Amino acid sequence: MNQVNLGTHAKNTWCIGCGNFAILNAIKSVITELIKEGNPAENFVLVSGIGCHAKIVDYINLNSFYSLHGRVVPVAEAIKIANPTLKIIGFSGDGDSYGEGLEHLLFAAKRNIDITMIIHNNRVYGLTTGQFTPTSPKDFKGRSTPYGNKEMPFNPLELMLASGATFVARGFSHGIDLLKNIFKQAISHKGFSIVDVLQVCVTFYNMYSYYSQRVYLMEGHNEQDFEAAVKKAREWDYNSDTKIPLGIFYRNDLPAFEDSFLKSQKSGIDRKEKIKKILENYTIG
Amino acid sequence: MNQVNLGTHAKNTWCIGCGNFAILNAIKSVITELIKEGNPAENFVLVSGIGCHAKIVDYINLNSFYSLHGRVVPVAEAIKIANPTLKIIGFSGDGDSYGEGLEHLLFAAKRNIDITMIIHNNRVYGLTTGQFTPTSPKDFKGRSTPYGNKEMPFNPLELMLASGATFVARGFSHGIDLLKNIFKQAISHKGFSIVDVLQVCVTFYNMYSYYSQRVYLMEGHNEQDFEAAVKKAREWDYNSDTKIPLGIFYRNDLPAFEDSFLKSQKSGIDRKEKIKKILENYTIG
Amino acid sequence: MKDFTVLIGGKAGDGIDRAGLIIAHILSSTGYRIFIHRDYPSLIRGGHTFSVIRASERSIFAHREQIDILIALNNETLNLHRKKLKENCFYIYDSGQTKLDGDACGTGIPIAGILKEENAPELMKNSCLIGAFGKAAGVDWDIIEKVFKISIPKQVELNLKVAKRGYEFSEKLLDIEKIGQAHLPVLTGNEAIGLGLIAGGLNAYIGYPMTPSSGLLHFLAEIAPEFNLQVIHAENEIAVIMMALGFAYAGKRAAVGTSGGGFCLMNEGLSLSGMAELPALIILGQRTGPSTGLPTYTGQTELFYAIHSGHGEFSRLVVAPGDQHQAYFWSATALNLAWKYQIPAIILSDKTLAEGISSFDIEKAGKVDVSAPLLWDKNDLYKRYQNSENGVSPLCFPPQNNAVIKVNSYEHDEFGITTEDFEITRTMQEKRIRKKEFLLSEIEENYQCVNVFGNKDSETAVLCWGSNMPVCVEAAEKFGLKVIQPVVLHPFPLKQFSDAMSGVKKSIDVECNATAQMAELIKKYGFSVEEKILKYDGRPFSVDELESKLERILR
Amino acid sequence: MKDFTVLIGGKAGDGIDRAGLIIAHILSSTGYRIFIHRDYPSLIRGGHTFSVIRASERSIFAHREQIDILIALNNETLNLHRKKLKENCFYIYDSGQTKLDGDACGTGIPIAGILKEENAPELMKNSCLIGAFGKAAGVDWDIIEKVFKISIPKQVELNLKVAKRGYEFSEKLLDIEKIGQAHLPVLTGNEAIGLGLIAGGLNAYIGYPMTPSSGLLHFLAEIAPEFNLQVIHAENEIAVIMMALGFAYAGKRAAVGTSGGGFCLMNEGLSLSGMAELPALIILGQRTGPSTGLPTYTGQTELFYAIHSGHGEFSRLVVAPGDQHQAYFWSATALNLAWKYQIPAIILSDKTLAEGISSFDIEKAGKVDVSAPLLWDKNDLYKRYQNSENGVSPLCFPPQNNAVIKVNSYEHDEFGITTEDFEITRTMQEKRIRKKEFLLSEIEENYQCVNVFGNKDSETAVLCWGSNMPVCVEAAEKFGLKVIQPVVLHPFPLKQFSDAMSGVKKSIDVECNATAQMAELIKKYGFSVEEKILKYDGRPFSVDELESKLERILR
Ligand SMILES: Cc1ncc(C[n+]2csc(CCOP(=O)(O)OP(=O)(O)O)c2C)c(N)n1
Ligand SMILES: Cc1ncc(C[n+]2csc(CCOP(=O)(O)OP(=O)(O)O)c2C)c(N)n1
Ligand code: SF4
Ligand code: SF4
Ligand SMILES: [Mg+2]
Ligand SMILES: [Mg+2]
Repeated sequence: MNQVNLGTHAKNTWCIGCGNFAILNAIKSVITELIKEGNPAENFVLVSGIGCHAKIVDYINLNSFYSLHGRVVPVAEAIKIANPTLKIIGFSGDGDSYGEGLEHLLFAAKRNIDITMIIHNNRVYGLTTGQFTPTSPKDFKGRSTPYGNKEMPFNPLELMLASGATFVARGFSHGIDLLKNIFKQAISHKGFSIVDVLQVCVTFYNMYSYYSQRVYLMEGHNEQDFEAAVKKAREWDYNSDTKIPLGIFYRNDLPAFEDSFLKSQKSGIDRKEKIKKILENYTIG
Repeated sequence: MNQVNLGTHAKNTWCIGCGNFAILNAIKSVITELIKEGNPAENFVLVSGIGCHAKIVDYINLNSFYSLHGRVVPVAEAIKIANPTLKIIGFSGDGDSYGEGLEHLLFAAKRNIDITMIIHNNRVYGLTTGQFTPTSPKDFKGRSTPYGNKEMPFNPLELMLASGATFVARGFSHGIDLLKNIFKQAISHKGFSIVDVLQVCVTFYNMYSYYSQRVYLMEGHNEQDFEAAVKKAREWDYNSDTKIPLGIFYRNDLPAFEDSFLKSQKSGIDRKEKIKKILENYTIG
Repeated sequence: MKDFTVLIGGKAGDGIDRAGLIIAHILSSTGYRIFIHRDYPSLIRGGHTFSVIRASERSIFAHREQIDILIALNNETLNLHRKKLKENCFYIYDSGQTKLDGDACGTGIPIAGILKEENAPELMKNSCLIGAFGKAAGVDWDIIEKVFKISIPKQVELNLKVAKRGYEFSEKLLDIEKIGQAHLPVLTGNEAIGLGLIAGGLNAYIGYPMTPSSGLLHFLAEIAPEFNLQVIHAENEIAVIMMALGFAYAGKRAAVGTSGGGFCLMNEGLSLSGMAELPALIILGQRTGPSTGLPTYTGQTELFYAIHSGHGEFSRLVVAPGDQHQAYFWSATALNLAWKYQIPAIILSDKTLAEGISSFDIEKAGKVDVSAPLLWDKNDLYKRYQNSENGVSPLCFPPQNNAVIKVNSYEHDEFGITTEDFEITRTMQEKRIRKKEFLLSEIEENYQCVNVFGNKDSETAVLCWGSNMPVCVEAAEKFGLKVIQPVVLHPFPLKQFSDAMSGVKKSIDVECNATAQMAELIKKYGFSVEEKILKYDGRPFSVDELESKLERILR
Repeated sequence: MKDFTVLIGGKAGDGIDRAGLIIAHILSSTGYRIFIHRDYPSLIRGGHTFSVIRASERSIFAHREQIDILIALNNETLNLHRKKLKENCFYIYDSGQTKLDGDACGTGIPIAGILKEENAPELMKNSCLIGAFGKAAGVDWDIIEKVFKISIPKQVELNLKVAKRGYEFSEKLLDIEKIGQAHLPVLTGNEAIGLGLIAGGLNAYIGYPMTPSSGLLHFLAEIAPEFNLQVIHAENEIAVIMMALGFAYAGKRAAVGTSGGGFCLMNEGLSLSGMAELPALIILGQRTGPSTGLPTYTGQTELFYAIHSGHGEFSRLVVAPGDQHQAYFWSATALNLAWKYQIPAIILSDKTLAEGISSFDIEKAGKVDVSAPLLWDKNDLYKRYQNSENGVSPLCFPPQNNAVIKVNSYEHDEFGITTEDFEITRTMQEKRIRKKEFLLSEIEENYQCVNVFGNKDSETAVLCWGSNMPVCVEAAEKFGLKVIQPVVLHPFPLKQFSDAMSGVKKSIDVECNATAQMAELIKKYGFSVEEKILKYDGRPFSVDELESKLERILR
């Protein structure tokens, strides 16, 4: 088990220079490490939505569920509840999970269910060729908003903190060591974890140099301090022109949802016998 | 126009003692005032979802759109954009807008669109006879969770503040003067306003005395101060046993969404002429 | 008297449902077969609501219009229903609530006085009326006592005291014979579906409340610990169906329940179930539509929608059970078939079936079991979408050593990796569609997909589907007609249906919709109906009503 | 040569689309009618993509397999498509990218060298190839110059320089005659739909990107200021349809566009449109399903889904235009009819139509106008749901003095107040369903709902719908067959269809799906098809392909 080969026969079709490559490489290396540390490869399940980001599951030779646009989260939740021994990693886009499927994301955070969500936040719809998303800045000129969009962006970290997420982090597609570090901790965190990755889309919204000039790694930040986390999360609102903190904003160990759920099937329930018993309760008098 | 009669021939079917009566009476009286102050009655449009709360539109003789479960918000938004002179008041339940349709609510706040959302937050599904909702406390025993629900509630005020709402308030169905006061200000506010009303459901979750012992009206609170608003909103998390602040948490005057939209149709566009012109751009060479 | 009807009515919130159920249990324990039709508005209090409790020697699943005893909690009930009484004076009423006019003759119970004397709270008025009914129907007091003791959770003794006062105050109106039959449990259709699902191996149920399917969610949530069932009330119906597919991926049998509006939201997941070949069972409880419609009333308007919902082409199963027995059997069977063919299956229920209550005989429902799907033999490389003659690929579930299990909403190759190749696309489309033919031949061979009731030699047949079956069977009996009920509606069991139709010269289509959907469906197969009896006001047919409609056609 | 085909291919991201369009404009401005078929994978870069540009003297909306000139940006293109060339050597390639083998003979352009010499960036390689094509096709240089000047936004001069080098390097391969016809605009189907909607009075378009309908959103967003259109990219498709209904309530004509997955999410709103009688126009762009499927490829699998989507029963209109002209006409007409009858209308488009590009002659498309719906006369009390013979109630919109306008998803009385009354329910169900009959008789009378092409006396007919029409018409010509295309699919124009079928002895059904949905649809009306030609690999029929399939059947 020292040689882990996570490649598949799928042809990679991301644009040259796309930030998704960094996410792919980082996650492959983290999973490889985890496998080497004794986590069986078959215990990982990758779930994705639809978008450029989502192709990642085709490129990793592990169990996967290539789902629908916006629906990574409920699929991931169910697999976890169905079998809590599995490690579930969801890959999603900003259109995917901050737009179409935002509600699911908030509820998963609320439940503090033990899944890891990695958001490829390129702040644009890549696959459908360049429309604005919930994290695009105001006045973004995309194909659906040629004269500039009229909405302020969401700050997804703030929303996640307000919803009950117990692990909240931000990475950058041009800082692979930080990504590896964050991914590993996110996956190891027991409870709902989200990593917002500022993933550069070289084709439709190339923020590479913009980000490079502004990102910095948080230091001396107390990850256990909710107030501090909120403050840090609000430092950059995905719109204004300020420094952009990276790293782990918040981490808290709380009971996870699936723990309070019934454990997976005991074998040997005699369904017929039990049905008869239940019917007796309906036979009154 | 001194006599305003807002009654209809619909028979009121709320349970005796239901907190919805207070909301109905408060809103009728506020709208009556507004009409008397010179706002034409026909300029009001009420929008509701589905649930006990939603019946309110049957009981008020004004324009209304009795919509779907969870879909108050997009309907309200569209009517406002279609005709910004209209005053749109949305009535929604906690199941409705914090559950099924939460995503719409967050996006409306993000857009800061000038509609008023009144949430009849009884923290239970009334009309479908008593299941837990996103604001029910943990361990709530409802018909879908007979052994107690396993999730922490959302704090909707916190979510609204994180989403960009520019008017955020909380009322109580057993304090009609405060309701009137808040409703009037919410409707007058230019931009997205939300009023979370702790509406007592006497039949499925009678919190009347619980609330009565804990609610208090905020005093000396600076409504313009976002940080203070968040702090106040976090004072009670819809789960723990603490004092419950009422009143206006936050208010901020920012440009509203529909203002940046094209104004309503100029009459007399010669569609045929313009189509021909556009076709010329497609006739190249 | 071996077939009689009791109607109890009052305001929503009066506890009519509960009282009706206690009456049913009392009658059931004397050997009668029961059916309860519940009519209530979509509101919590106020508004008129009533239960029709019918008891018969025979197994029944439909109500009658004519009633033998009327129990009225208020004036409105008396006015609305008195004309249905066979015997003018056979009614019991609260003499405090209702002032009778001149020709007064029913049994007035001075409830307020009795409650006061017994120091009992207002909500015990129902116990008093049930007691009065017991006497009127000639039921032995000890039976009432027994039922009360089991079914009343609090203050049994006080309730019994009050009931006894009603019993004593009343007079005997009917002479109900005891019936020497087994005492059967009394279940809603939702409960029969729930038990069927469990018999078919259910591991998880995900729901979002919506009439008339909420009862299924409540029932399964309640009994979940018994079966290690995972019952989740999710944030919305989109999450519901997506979670069900997540469970299926992980090898757990999941079902979901909803009504029209929620089903709409599940369509995208349904199509994914078809594409990814993840079994999913959807219980679609129909009610009066379109849109919110009449949420607590019935309808049969989603036949075509169930068959055609979701984009793209793929195999599916649609069944519409007609009563508790079929509901139990077909819920188990549909779950097994969904897993055998890795397809979505839809159980078309409706308010009449889902919330109707009747006696349930598990022996009569038919034998069901959990049948294992095709599993990977662990040889060779695992291919989630391995092509095969009948389109079905071997399953395995994570974590599985040496297997990588990839499912995909995109078109994909046998490994589940995305493809846009035209040949693979064609092959995979055919694989998914082919399953329908194999499913059809299996069910036509092994199951009663089309039921024939009544006079099998009659040249006139009543055609019906779903919850209209029992009322059709009963009404048709009067005229010696044949009744044909396809319980599987898709893939259409043409062989069995043609057999059933052989010899039929005239067919009468009975449906609870305005466009005669089943008649439309069979048209495609060359069958036409001569007459249609359609009802679309939200109310189910009563036996008498249908009889008189049939009579008009037949004479 | 008055009908010829150029294929240009390369990697996704190479700008093939744009280059194809410029070639089309060049040919269009010499009087040719154009059709472009675009084949591209669902990805942004890499992967093979190509455009087939066909030019003809006649109006055309289908591509041919055989090509006259091949322009290859890479080796893959050459290998994949060279065999389709009529003349072995008629291809133009980048000699830096591609090494030819022994029998080399095409026109190799040393692009890298040229770009270097001109100091031009890599992305100008297409200009160079277009120049080379111009010479090969015998197009005058000044035409190329004119098209470049209008259609290239930046660095026109440099682009022209590079193009000129290509032009000079190349040799003449074809002899294209100039055609003395008007120079027509060249549009996608989406653009034709968009213009039709505007002609029909569109006030608002709400969308969420989804192939193949995103282009419509982009187009309308771009031209919005010209028409004071409100174009909203909403948070999801549920919001999209609900917003459309909000606009309708406020008196603004709204349309929405999506594909299968998004349409699923709109089903609940569709049912509400039916119940609340709020007009809604949905453009459903079909692609290869089920589920995510092949997002950038075509299909015709939502015929039944469009007809039966949404719960409950209500009237609707479903039309499937076959080309740009029909798309323009029927988009306007469907919008008008949706408003006249206050119903939902669905335009069934698909990738072939929506993203196919062709010459558009507005005069040929048919006259359309904005027709006013039935408005309130301001007498008497306003009743939003006033009952009437044809089921249509007078409209008015807020703010309206002296009118209270209430719409409702529940069953409701004439004022829009919720009811559970059985008689009102029945009346209202009938009101909503009745509209279908009136709509049907109006359209059968006033519109060409079923088109007949080709040899009208032939006893053999090709049946088709939607974007298959043009290819069928062209292929059928070769064999002297009749072609029948119902453009309105629901309510089904049986009279016109029966007329069209009169004299037909053998019919051949051509569809881009695996289950022959239209054949299934007409079965209900007693029509059967003798042969089926079905394609479900995501690719549309080419004329040659269909000709050869017809030939096999006919011989
Ligand atoms: C219900 C539905 N609506 C729309 C689409 C079309 N669609 C596919 S990917 C996508 C956007 C993806 O954006 P994002 O999630 O940001 O991913 P990216 O491509 O940027 O990685 C959309 C709108 C879809 N597949 N399903
Ligand atoms: C799509 C959909 N799902 C479910 C329902 C059923 N439903 C009607 S009202 C309701 C709950 C309402 O709860 P809430 O919004 O809190 O309103 P309340 O009755 O408490 O005022 C539900 C689930 C529905 N109408 N539509
Ligand atoms: S379009 Fe953007 S996100 Fe998509 S592959 Fe290309 S660079 Fe990456
Ligand atoms: S159920 Fe609750 S919310 Fe509904 S009317 Fe009764 S008291 Fe009010
Ligand atoms: Mg993105
Ligand atoms: Mg509620």
